[in-house]
Amino acid sequence: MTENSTRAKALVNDFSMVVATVNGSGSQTSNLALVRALFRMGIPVSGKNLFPSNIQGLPTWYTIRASGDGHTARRESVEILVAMNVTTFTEDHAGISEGGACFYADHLPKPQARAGIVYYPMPIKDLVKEVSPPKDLKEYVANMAYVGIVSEMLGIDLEAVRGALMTHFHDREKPVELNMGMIRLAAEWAKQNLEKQDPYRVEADNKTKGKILIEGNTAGALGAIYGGVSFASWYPITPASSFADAVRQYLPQLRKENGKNTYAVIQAEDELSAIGMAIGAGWAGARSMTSTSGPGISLMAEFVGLAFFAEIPIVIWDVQRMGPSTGLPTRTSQGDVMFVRYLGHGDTKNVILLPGSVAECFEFGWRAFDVAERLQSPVFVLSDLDLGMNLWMSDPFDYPDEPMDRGKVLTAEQLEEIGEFARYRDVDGDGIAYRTLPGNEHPLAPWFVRGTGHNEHAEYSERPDDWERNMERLMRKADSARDLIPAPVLSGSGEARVGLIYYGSTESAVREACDRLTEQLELDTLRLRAVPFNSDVKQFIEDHEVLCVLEMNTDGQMHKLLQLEVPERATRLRSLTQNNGLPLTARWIAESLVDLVGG
Amino acid sequence: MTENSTRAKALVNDFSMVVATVNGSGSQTSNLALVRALFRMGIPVSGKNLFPSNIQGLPTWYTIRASGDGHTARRESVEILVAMNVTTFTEDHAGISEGGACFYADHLPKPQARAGIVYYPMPIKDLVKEVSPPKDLKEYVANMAYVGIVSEMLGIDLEAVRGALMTHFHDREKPVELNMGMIRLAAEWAKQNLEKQDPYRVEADNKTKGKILIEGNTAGALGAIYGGVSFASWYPITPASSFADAVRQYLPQLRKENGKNTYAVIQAEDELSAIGMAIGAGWAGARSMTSTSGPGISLMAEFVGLAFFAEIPIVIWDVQRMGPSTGLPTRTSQGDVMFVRYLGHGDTKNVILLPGSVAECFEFGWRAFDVAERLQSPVFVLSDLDLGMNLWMSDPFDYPDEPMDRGKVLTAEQLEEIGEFARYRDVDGDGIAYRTLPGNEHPLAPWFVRGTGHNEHAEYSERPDDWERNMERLMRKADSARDLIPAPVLSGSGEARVGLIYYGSTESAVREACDRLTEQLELDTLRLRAVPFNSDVKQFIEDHEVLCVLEMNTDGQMHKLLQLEVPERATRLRSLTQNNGLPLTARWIAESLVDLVGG
Amino acid sequence: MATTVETRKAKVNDVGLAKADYKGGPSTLCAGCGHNSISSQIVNAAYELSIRPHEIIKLSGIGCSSKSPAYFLGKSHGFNSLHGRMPSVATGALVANRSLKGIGVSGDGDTASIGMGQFVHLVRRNLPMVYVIENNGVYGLTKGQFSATADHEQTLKYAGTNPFMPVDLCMEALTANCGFVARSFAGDPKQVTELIKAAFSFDGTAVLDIISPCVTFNDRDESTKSYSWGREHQDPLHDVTYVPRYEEIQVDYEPGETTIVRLHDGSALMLKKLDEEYDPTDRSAAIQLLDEARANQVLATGLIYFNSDQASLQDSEQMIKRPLSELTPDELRPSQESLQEVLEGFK
Amino acid sequence: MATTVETRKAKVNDVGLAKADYKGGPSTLCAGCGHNSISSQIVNAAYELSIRPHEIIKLSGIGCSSKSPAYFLGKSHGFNSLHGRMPSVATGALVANRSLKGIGVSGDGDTASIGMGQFVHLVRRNLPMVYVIENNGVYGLTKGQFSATADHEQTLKYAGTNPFMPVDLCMEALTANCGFVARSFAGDPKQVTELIKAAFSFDGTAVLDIISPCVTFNDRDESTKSYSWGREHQDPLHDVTYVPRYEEIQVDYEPGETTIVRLHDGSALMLKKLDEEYDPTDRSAAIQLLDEARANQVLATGLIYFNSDQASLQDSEQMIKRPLSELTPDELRPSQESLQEVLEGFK
Ligand SMILES: Cc1ncc(C[n+]2csc(CCOP(=O)(O)OP(=O)(O)O)c2C)c(N)n1
Ligand SMILES: Cc1ncc(C[n+]2csc(CCOP(=O)(O)OP(=O)(O)O)c2C)c(N)n1
Ligand code: SF4
Ligand code: SF4
Ligand SMILES: [Mg+2]
Ligand SMILES: [Mg+2]
Repeated sequence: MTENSTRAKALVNDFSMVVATVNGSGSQTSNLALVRALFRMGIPVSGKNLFPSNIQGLPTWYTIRASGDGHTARRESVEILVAMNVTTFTEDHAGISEGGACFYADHLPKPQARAGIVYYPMPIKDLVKEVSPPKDLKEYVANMAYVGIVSEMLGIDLEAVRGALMTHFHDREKPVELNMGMIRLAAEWAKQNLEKQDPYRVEADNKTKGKILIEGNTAGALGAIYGGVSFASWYPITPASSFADAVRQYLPQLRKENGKNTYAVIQAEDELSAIGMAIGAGWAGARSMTSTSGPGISLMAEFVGLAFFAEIPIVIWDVQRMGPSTGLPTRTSQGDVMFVRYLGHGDTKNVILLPGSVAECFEFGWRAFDVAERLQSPVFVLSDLDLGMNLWMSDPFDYPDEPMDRGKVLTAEQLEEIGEFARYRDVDGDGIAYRTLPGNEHPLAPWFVRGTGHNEHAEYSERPDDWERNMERLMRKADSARDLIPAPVLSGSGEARVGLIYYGSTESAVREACDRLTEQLELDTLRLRAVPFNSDVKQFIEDHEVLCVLEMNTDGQMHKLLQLEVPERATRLRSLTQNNGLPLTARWIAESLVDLVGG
Repeated sequence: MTENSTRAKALVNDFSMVVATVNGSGSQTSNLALVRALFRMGIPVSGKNLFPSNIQGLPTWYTIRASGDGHTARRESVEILVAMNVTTFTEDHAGISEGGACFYADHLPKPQARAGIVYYPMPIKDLVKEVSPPKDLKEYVANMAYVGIVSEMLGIDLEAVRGALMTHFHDREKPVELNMGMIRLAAEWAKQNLEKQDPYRVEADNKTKGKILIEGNTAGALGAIYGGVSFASWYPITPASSFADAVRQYLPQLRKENGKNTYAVIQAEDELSAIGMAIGAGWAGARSMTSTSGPGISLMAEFVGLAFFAEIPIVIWDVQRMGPSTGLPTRTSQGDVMFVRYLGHGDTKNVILLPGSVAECFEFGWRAFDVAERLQSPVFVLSDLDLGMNLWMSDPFDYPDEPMDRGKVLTAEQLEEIGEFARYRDVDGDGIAYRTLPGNEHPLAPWFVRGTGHNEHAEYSERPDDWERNMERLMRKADSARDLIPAPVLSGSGEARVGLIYYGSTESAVREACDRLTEQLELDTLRLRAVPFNSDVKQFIEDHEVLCVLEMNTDGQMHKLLQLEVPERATRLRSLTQNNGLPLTARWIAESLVDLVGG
Repeated sequence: MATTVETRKAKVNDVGLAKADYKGGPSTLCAGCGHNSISSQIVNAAYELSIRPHEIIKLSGIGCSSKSPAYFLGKSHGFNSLHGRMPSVATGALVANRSLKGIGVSGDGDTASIGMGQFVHLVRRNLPMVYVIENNGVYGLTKGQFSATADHEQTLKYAGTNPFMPVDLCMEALTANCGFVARSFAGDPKQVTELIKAAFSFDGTAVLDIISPCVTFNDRDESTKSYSWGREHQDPLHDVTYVPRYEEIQVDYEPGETTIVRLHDGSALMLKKLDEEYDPTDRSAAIQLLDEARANQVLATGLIYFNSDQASLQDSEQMIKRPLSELTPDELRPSQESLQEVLEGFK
Repeated sequence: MATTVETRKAKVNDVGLAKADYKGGPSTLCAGCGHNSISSQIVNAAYELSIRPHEIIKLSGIGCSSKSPAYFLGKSHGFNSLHGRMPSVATGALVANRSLKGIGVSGDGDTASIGMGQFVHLVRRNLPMVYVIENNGVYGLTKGQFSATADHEQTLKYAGTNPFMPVDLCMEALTANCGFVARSFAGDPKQVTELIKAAFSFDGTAVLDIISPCVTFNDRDESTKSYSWGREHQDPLHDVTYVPRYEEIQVDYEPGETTIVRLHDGSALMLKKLDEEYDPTDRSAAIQLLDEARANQVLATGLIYFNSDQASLQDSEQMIKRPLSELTPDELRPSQESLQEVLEGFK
């Protein structure tokens, strides 16, 4: 009975729908309309775009997950397929879960029908013919046809669809009505010609009230803006470009003075230049950042070492994609952790923030500047393609609740008062020295930034003791970092035998996995939000008999960093990884955990 | 008595002499003459140049250690000072060990005399005047004056000095006689005017018979040549430039065909280009390499990831200098270990060879190609400034005792026979696939090198299973590497409580420290010669209760890699580091070891 | 039936290969992309030159343009390298095996933005290879940002307005002393083919800056990188015909109206003058032409500069002609005696 | 006594500073190095212009030349960055604070080898700064290897023979659309000083390619980067005098013999013609001049090209005049209400 009722409930507002189309055919608007319509109906939803590294012509899949329970991670099962792409139809069709529904453009050769699947042919071509759009819009309009049909058959409110389009087209009625024409026609056709046979449907709910639907890159960009970014340099690269796009999109409306910009966003000629510019601006007193992905990180290595060693504050936002090398530019991964931590030859150790949600993308967007300016060092934020480029539901972002921290900067007045200044002297014992900005007119203010060995006065020095003293201070500073960066998030009773450590975009899948596992496996979890680790992390490891570090890379990179942090517990820490370009699913996590640590 | 006789013995052929001069004044020839003269007299000797990052005018110190026992590492004590630089005289003078001797140019203002130090004023200016050299050679000739005086006072055979100069000037009599003129005059002057009062002197011995005196960079370059290097690209950088110089110097006489070169050595426009060229040549079938130092390594990160992932054999010779960043270009360090191991974004893991002597520079010079071509991957050789640029005594190098291993390359004939070819298929189960070279005319041969995700046929693939399979194979290959690379060198009874793990240029200081410690601390040692580690390393860790990892970097980088390798023994491994730009001394090692692990 | 088969039999070139033997995989670029058209001309050129595919290596950086080597010469070895770094990889490969002919395909972003340094230094070294820039003024693959060759003050929907002056890659090549500088237009396939053929016969770096419209992001009429602008503003300097080594040059032209430039392998390029007098062997004329074309917004196409007197990189390096990859272990490793001799110097 | 003190009192400039206030630390370069001479001229220029030292930032890459900022303007903030990467650091700094005047010192290796890409793109963006290349044709600091500006076929003891053609950085700057291109010679201190003064007054990238002999590695008579060659082959285009804003330009010249170019801040450069007619505002003349100087091995010095009509980077980016570094937290962080508004768009 319980089993049954659970199942019955599951059929309302609980499905994964995959829309299989061809890249560049304009299906993005259609898919976003569906996602946003569900969202407007109060149904928790997420949208994930699995797209090729290509502009036009290759297969692409958009997955919409509606979940009354609020779980929005990827899941393996596909309850509803919308097949618009002939080349993948056979494979896509084979992937539909038992009892699922298959909407398909009726001009595609249909594969052998499977028992238990409900088929809905869609006369896309005829419907398009009826509205006779201009030739270059045909493909685009065809995609609106499936929006109409699917909406009708699932019970998606056309008014909600219209609202979604209004958002998309920034309240411009004309394109909205053009699209709605096709959508209404298709819905009407479906109403007349198709018979509902599958069990999946939606019902308005109130679970998204007040919430927003946003991509991590946009959230991070807004965070940077509310952190007061005044200089951003970038070089186009998937999946980071949309971060810079959002910065460029929102700054003009938020940061003008008498019609002029109180910021600069510069597209550099490459990543070496992008980070060089950011460092120059960070030195000169701007809140300065650059955004990139793996290949860009590799190119930035030399400059990061300079910023680390000369102690220049900058934020580097890394939207991770699958590597090594060019890898899979449109697939997600958490593969840059180890490399970024030690980026730069010689003894470097970089600070990393790890947002686990779009809300944290926003928060770390502003907070990263505070940390960078406080520490006077490069601060990395490691997001990933899944978090950065896909749509996530969130509570609206909190306005920064802390005053801006511009760190230890001495003004001319302060210098006058103090009467002395040594750029690299550890006055406060935290390893963080005071700096002055170019333009400071006090005679004590100038210092010469250099990547070469230096004494406290920033003068070139080859003296062994100067080198050692400076490195000791830098290590002290690295320790100070621990308490300046976001603490981990703990959950569970604290009494469980098994502790799960994870970070970043796997958050949603982990939360869902925990829900699945409640009966089976008692778990405490710790979500890392930064490297280096603070004392909570050590304590958590201390407190659990079995520990599992979950991540999306091949080598278990965070697992390694944790082992190094707590060598006395190194063998307690087990590594659990999957790294194939797809976001993790709750099912895989739950099953793998049980396998690894016992049920 | 024993104490006393040891002491007496110590005064013959046992001292460190520091020659303090001004950079660019031409003292290098003088110092080399002294080193080589001692060497020719059969006395074990080493020469270390502590020079500034400057062309002319800054202080520089050349240390000559003569050691009847054959210990040639740096040592703290300075028994003999030759003071030619006014700016450092006070400091240099303060550094002379009790009972030592101070030779000084008599035009320098002499610091307050210290009790127990013997002073020998040298009338450099007068002596120079006497031979009246051309104006631009004055400074240079002045340096020859101290050669004469010091030789006379220590008992260095002038014929040996002459032989040394013959080597220096490639048997050209004229410059040799010019220099000998000054030397003889100065020696004669000393004989007439100075009275021997210090206890240090040299006596001919036979301990250098058959041996050579060479720098690690030259040794490595010769190794590369005897490894069949056919393509070398480089960009000037201290302390790696002399590696490329030696390659350019020796290849022309060793690798011509009808007057034409059977190789190319190209000075690139930067390190990105240098490694790109090396990769292109490695792909095309050359034995290909590049040589650089830290900043170059940082710039090579993206390309290394490509070579790792596309599986192109190249050798990267890193003569480590002090970092982070530009750091101290003329100071030694072992600071690139961690960075190089994980160089490249995404999941990379690079193979590293670690020569510990000039003989191993030679050996790894040729062997690195065999490893790279066998593994089809980048192979790093991590030398350092001390090993690379200073003079070391060695047995003559062994001619390669193994046939060249060109790895799994399929010819057109082999393809014809096999009838199929998949570039990235693991045919042999060792993770290493077969490759073909450009120009191979068989229709099956061509494949498309790419840094993007690929299937077995090197075709672009975004499929999760293709990605996973390929990464699994690469990890398998990384495992195969363990047995293809030089095994560690063990010494000691194997029964000691304490095991010392170390690598690279610290070898000589460690051997000397072990000799010092025999009575005090029983030690087994393991010298790593490569990363990843083979089973001997695990076994050694298993077999010792207390383990100490000694290295010249701040962060204990190899210690970390070992902890990761043997997490179950992570806490047994203690880290011992010193990193201030100077080579380690046996005394520091011995004392620190005793401090760390108990006497 | 037999007859039908006969007539259907594919035409073959001098090495017995059909055009199809020079094709690559199906293109995944946008329909109508200029790059596809250039790929076809590369196929034609290689076919018509009767080069055996394995004697060619094709290389590229990263971008839509740089993907295209997958779509031509499927039987040639290839290397899709890193963004902006093809020149160095090509240098290593072609120095290691100088018997191969190299063709590199790059984009304006790949060459003029991130790759500017490597490009200049490749040209300066005069590495023999065909260097094709598929110039569309945008970053196609990353969805339409301005590249460094984008028009000054141009506005694109996504990228905004470009405040900077475009980089002129022909001028850059000339400045770096290139001996073969050509500009062409993907909408003029014949010219492209003939220039590529000549470039293959040139023993030095041959730079072809080919306007190759991006139909998705930069094909509006006002863009100097669009098909329509190209068609309207193209001003060919001459009518270009490649004449293989073994063919007599036809003398069906008025003397004075045609210039012949001799290529290293004995073949030639016949340039039938259109419009006005233009001598592509006059360096300052070439510089002036480019400067004027830039000022007057004309798409002057053809062989802009030619100078075959400069040593190739491999000759500068005094290398043997044989591929280094063919050296045997015995040739690679000097003798044991030689080692002893060398070591004597350190005693 | 009092009198003695009086006469000894250092001369001061308009902001009350003595020449000594513009000096840096003692040079650690070789005695006689051209770079030292240029450092002195930078000191002179800044002193004579009466710029307050804290209003200047000095930047460099890596090399002997790039060390020199430690030896001038000791009271200015400075940044000794990475090899070849000074342009990007300068861009960030001067965009973040456009009220500062930037002077960058680089070497021929730093700019023409590893830094070529950044150099071209800096110029293309027209970042206001003085960009000095201390050009000696070698890598001084790494002991004398050829740089990319080394003479063709030149032989050096250590480096061997250079088979490649030199990069002409003035031509590169022009090609990249530079509005202030000058060439000079460290052996002509007056010209260097006047050009630097003008460059400081120019609101765009001002490139000065200054032949600066390396006495240790490349000063033999036959080298075009030696003192003796420079002295023998220098052919100044004009006699250069900088005229500050507030001074009336003296009309003690024959009209037609002197060209006046006006700089952005109202000052001017007076170019008294030597030799023949040369108009530095004519771009194609400038290109031709460089091409001819190259062909005829002449060291044509002076202001080669001038164009003040191009927007600076900061203006292209429509930036406020105030330094971004002076924005208060309130100015940096948009209001809470604005956030709510923005977030509405995601509901
Ligand atoms: C180091 C690095 N940075 C950025 C990218 C992202 N990226 C891929 S293609 C491309 C631009 C390609 O432009 P272009 O060379 O003009 O080629 P097109 O696509 O226009 O043919 C960029 C920036 C990358 N792959 N690697
Ligand atoms: C990435 C990197 N590669 C190489 C070096 C080594 N290096 C230091 S200075 C220099 C060349 C400097 O030449 P140039 O710019 O002409 O300056 P000069 O010393 O001649 O004034 C090189 C290659 C470095 N510091 N960083
Ligand atoms: S995006 Fe532009 S450049 Fe790329 S394939 Fe499409 S049309 Fe070609
Ligand atoms: S080596 Fe040359 S460039 Fe460097 S300081 Fe000496 S003279 Fe100047
Ligand atoms: Mg392009
Ligand atoms: Mg130089």
